Amino acid sequence: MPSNRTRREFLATGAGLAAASMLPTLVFAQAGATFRIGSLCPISGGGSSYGSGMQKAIEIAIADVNAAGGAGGRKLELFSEDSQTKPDAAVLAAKKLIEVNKVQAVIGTWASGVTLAVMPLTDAANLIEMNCSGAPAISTEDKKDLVWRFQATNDRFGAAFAVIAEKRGYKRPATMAFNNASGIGNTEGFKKAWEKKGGQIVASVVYEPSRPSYRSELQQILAAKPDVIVTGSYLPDTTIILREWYQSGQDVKWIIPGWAANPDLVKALGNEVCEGIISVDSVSNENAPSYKSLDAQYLKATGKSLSSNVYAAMTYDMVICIALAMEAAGANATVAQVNAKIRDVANPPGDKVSSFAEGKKLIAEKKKVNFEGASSRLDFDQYGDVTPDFGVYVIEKGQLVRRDVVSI
Amino acid sequence: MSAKGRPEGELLPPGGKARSAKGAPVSAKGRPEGAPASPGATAQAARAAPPLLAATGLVKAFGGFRAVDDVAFEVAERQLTGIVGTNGAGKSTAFALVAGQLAPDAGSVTLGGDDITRLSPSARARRGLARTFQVPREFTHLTVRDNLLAAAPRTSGETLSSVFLQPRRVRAEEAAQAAIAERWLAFLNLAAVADLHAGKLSGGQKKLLELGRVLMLAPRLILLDEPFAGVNPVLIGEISARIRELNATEGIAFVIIEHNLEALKRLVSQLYVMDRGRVIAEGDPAAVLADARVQEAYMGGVI
Amino acid sequence: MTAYLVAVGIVALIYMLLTLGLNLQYGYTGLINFGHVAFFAIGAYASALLTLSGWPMAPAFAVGTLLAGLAAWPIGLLSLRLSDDYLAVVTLGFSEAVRITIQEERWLTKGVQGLPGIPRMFQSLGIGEYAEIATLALLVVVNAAAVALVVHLVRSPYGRLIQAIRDDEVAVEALGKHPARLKVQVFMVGAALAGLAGGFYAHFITYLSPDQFLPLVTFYVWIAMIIGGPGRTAGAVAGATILMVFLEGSRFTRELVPGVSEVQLASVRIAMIGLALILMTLYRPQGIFGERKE
Amino acid sequence: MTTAVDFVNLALNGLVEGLLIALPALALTLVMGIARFPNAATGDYMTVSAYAALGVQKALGVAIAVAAIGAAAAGIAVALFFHLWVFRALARRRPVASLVASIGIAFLVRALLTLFVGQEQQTFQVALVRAWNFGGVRLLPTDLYAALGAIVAMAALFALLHATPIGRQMRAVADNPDLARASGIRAGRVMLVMWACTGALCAVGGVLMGVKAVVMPELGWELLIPAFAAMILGGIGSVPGAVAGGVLLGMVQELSIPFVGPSYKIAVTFGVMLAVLLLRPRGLFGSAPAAR
Repeated sequence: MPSNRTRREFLATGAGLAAASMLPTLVFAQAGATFRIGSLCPISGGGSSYGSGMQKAIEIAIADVNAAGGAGGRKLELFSEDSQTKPDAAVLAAKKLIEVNKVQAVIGTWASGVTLAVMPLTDAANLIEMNCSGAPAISTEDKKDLVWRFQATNDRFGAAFAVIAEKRGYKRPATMAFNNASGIGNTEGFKKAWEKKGGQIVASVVYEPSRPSYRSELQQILAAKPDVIVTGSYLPDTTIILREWYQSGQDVKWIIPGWAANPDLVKALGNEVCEGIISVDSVSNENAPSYKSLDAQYLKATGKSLSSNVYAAMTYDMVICIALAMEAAGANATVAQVNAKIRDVANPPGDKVSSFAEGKKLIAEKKKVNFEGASSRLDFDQYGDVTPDFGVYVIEKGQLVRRDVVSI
Repeated sequence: MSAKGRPEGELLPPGGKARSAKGAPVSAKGRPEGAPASPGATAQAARAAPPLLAATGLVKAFGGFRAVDDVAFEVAERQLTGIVGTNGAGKSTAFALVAGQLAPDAGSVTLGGDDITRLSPSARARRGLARTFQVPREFTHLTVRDNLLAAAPRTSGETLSSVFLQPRRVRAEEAAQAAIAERWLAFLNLAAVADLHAGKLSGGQKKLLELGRVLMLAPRLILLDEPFAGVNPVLIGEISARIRELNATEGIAFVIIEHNLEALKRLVSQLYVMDRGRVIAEGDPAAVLADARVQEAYMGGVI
Repeated sequence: MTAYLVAVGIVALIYMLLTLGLNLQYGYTGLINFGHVAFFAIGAYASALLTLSGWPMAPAFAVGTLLAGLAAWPIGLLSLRLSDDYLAVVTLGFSEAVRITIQEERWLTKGVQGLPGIPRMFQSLGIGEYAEIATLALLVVVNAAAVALVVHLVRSPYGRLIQAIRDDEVAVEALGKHPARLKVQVFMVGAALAGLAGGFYAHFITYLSPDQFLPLVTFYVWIAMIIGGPGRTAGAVAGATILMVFLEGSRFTRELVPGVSEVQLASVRIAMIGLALILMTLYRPQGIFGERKE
Repeated sequence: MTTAVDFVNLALNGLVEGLLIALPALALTLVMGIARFPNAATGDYMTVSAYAALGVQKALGVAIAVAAIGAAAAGIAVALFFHLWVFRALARRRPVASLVASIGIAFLVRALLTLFVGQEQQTFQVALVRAWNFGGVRLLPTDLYAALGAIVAMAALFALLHATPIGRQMRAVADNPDLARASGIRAGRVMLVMWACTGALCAVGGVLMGVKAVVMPELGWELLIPAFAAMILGGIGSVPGAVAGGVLLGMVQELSIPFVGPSYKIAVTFGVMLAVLLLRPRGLFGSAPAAR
């Protein structure tokens, strides 16, 4: 049915506003039968290396929920759009999801610019918004508590870096940041936390995206003789920087966010270059059944391990969170009622659950549940931000080995 | 219809009225405001004055190649002058130096006694020195009429503020210019194609169009670069007739570059021959063409 | 659905303003401007920063428009000195320099963090969702005014002269005119239209960051102009509309073409735009409307 | 504190980057000089070539130098294809028509590439070796090879242009197309050879850039603006100008880092370009405008 209806709407678009004005009745007639989720992943543009994986994980989650008989008596229905990782394209896509598809939640926005541009729309329509963005402004702009952040804020990441650097006894850290909100956010967060501990940053640089070489930037940093370099970087630039660093032969350690220091990085550079690099990521629930089943399904769908795309686990969790909240809110709950239950099902206290089916069973038994997501343990603070633990992974012989867990 | 059919007062170059109304210095020079400019009066005024155009010692080199090498020529008021020479003799370069498209490496150009060597092409045009081009430079996407109107002397319609703030004045001036353009279109037999895009005209028509365009400037001197090139014999006759008529009734002097010696010989009273950047002969057309050096250098003894 | 169409309409109208400005510059005057997005950015940031600091919207728009126009002044002067090819690259470089400056001057623009919470237009009236319809209506009026302005201009002696400059600048100079003055002015008027578009953009998207002003925007505007036919005001209107259909229409075609994934669709969309551009230049250089008439 | 050694290192980095930028700049300047339009698809020809070399390396497991032959074949094929399909037909129109079409080609090529190879980065398998250290001045062997590769490609082009009949014809067309046509040079053949050279230059540039950085669909597109700037700086149509422009821009860019930082360094290159153009409106090596 959905494709059929969309087709009709498409034709109506062509016919113009007059025809379109007749549509709402048609749509309302079917609303209520399903809970409508709009995904707005970065399929193309700057986030494209993650977007399709995020989309796939959402599809897997929706299938999981529907296979378990739906949530709160309703099946989930998915409508997908591409944010193009561009705020203006995302605004139009969000409008389309909200106005045409009448979605009740917009999930999967990535890149702070996209989330910040989409939030005012979802807020105005009183819809749930779930994102993987790091910018602090998202917390303060969220006036109605409808925005849920599944990615640790850049500040938190930075603070985790500081704890790790301290634990490992580094004295002379330097920072390198990719010039965007998230890259700078990480290193600024680190700087704040590090200086609070009384430390000092010996050098810092913000570099431009998409350059063929970062030797000069690296040279500036290495000239200060740091013992560790903390980055806010992405995979391509990290690949280039590490290759040039290795060739330069200077001894230094690296603390790199998990989305850049991952198996793909090892594949690109080889074991020797990556040896000893510290990769920091919010702790996933690798041992939970949900993670394993998602990993298996994800591998089947994309040919890649789930660990290669940390955002995929987050978008999966978004759907499960909504579904559990729907289950807890009861049949035919409004969006506001579902939204109000999100913290209940995700935060402690309660029985830890790691899949929708498991949670549904317990909720049916009138038990309070605490969803432990595939991406993190998923506890939301007053801003709707996750407060994950951070895993400290060291790359040894090409494998990311977890050495430590850090709580902020 | 020709200019002869017009009432006496309108023999004034059509552009002259609008321009003198604005008090531009050029029109004050030869033709006092309001005075019916009879050709005789203009000629008398000119006799006391220096030559209309004088170029001395012009040099222009491209890289090591001297395209124009110490060239001098002089044109009197109302005179019809021809320049001939082989391809690459430097004729068009000399034109560009006189009209200002190129700056000379040495030498000077005077117009009516004033040194104009350093003036921009547009300033020279406003002083009454107009030119056409060897390959017609018509405004392809404008109509023939608009091509002429675009050349109308500077009106208020060409300033951004007037277009929006003084629409009535702009319209009035435009109407006056349109009337003048209409007359030149008729004079040059272009009225029938006035609404066509200039790019669609034949080669000969484009030559006429360029002539009409510079006539809008009410010039004292027109440089014509190969007006007969690629033009059919009937039209050549017509263009020649128009040149003579303009010369006789409007008092406009012409300098004409041409390869068609027959047509040129009958038209001009003075002829320059250029070869490899230099003037090798000058004077009465018949005498010059009979000159042995000219025969050898230019015609290779063919004539 | 209505609100979505309103939003698409707003973006299309913003692109239309941009296209009208570029069309005046390139289509009518033959000025090559590959830095259009710079003036868009200047208008957007100026208006956003002023309203965020408490200015009312109308003067903020005016200042944004004015600043964008003024920023074009030096570029206009450059256009007198450089030939087309050089100018194309210099303007492209200028737009990148503007973007980098916006990105780096954090004290003013917050750099890559961007400016969130820019006030929406008509929000203060408390008319809820009608605010966007009001924005759309205002944009329609502004575009109509811009079209009227451009049409009035190109039909005036001024417009005839700029078109003459486009066709043959040397001849215009030989006729005693100063193309320089007109070229600089046209550059500034076109840029001001882009700046005005930037104001609308800022207050519609409500979030600005430097990466919204990449050269891609300039290319999109060129595409709109080429599709509509340069030197045709109606073409600018149609071109911007068709561009939006291209960019947004694929949202609806996807369900009609099964078996194409999201990722593939994004690529297909860009490929279609590229192909359209090639085919238009090859077979319909005059734009979709056919012969240029005037 | 930036020491003298640091400046030498920065200058070296700039030199290598400049040489790599010079390759697409050369490709641009050839097209500019002979076909007379700025080819915005140049960068994407590079990307295609880089992916072709990756494909060859993966399929056959050969060395990069061998894989580069595959890249050259791909680069030449793409360049010739679009010449024959698009640019040849636009030859008689205003340069802007070809420019706009080349933007379309750039979009099309990049989108098709993304469709088939995806967005993820790929890397050439290269053995990583430590830099040679001369009293703090560090020289990466891979950079040296890249620079040598670029120089060999430039030398080959130079030899072709100056030592072969077709090269002389190409230069004649670049100097004066009308004269060249009048003297019986077959423009069609010159165009084919020119586009083949363009494709080959893009291929070398794409592979070297891919080895130095990472291979992504945006690889070449991102290099387009610097390459344009290098060509403009050197003077359109000038072969030594493109090389000098690339190297100068690369060095200015890197050497400005201690003063303005790594973001403004890009703006600085535009500033330098602008300054040069104001003094010499036709670039460093551009000739005076001929009377047209």
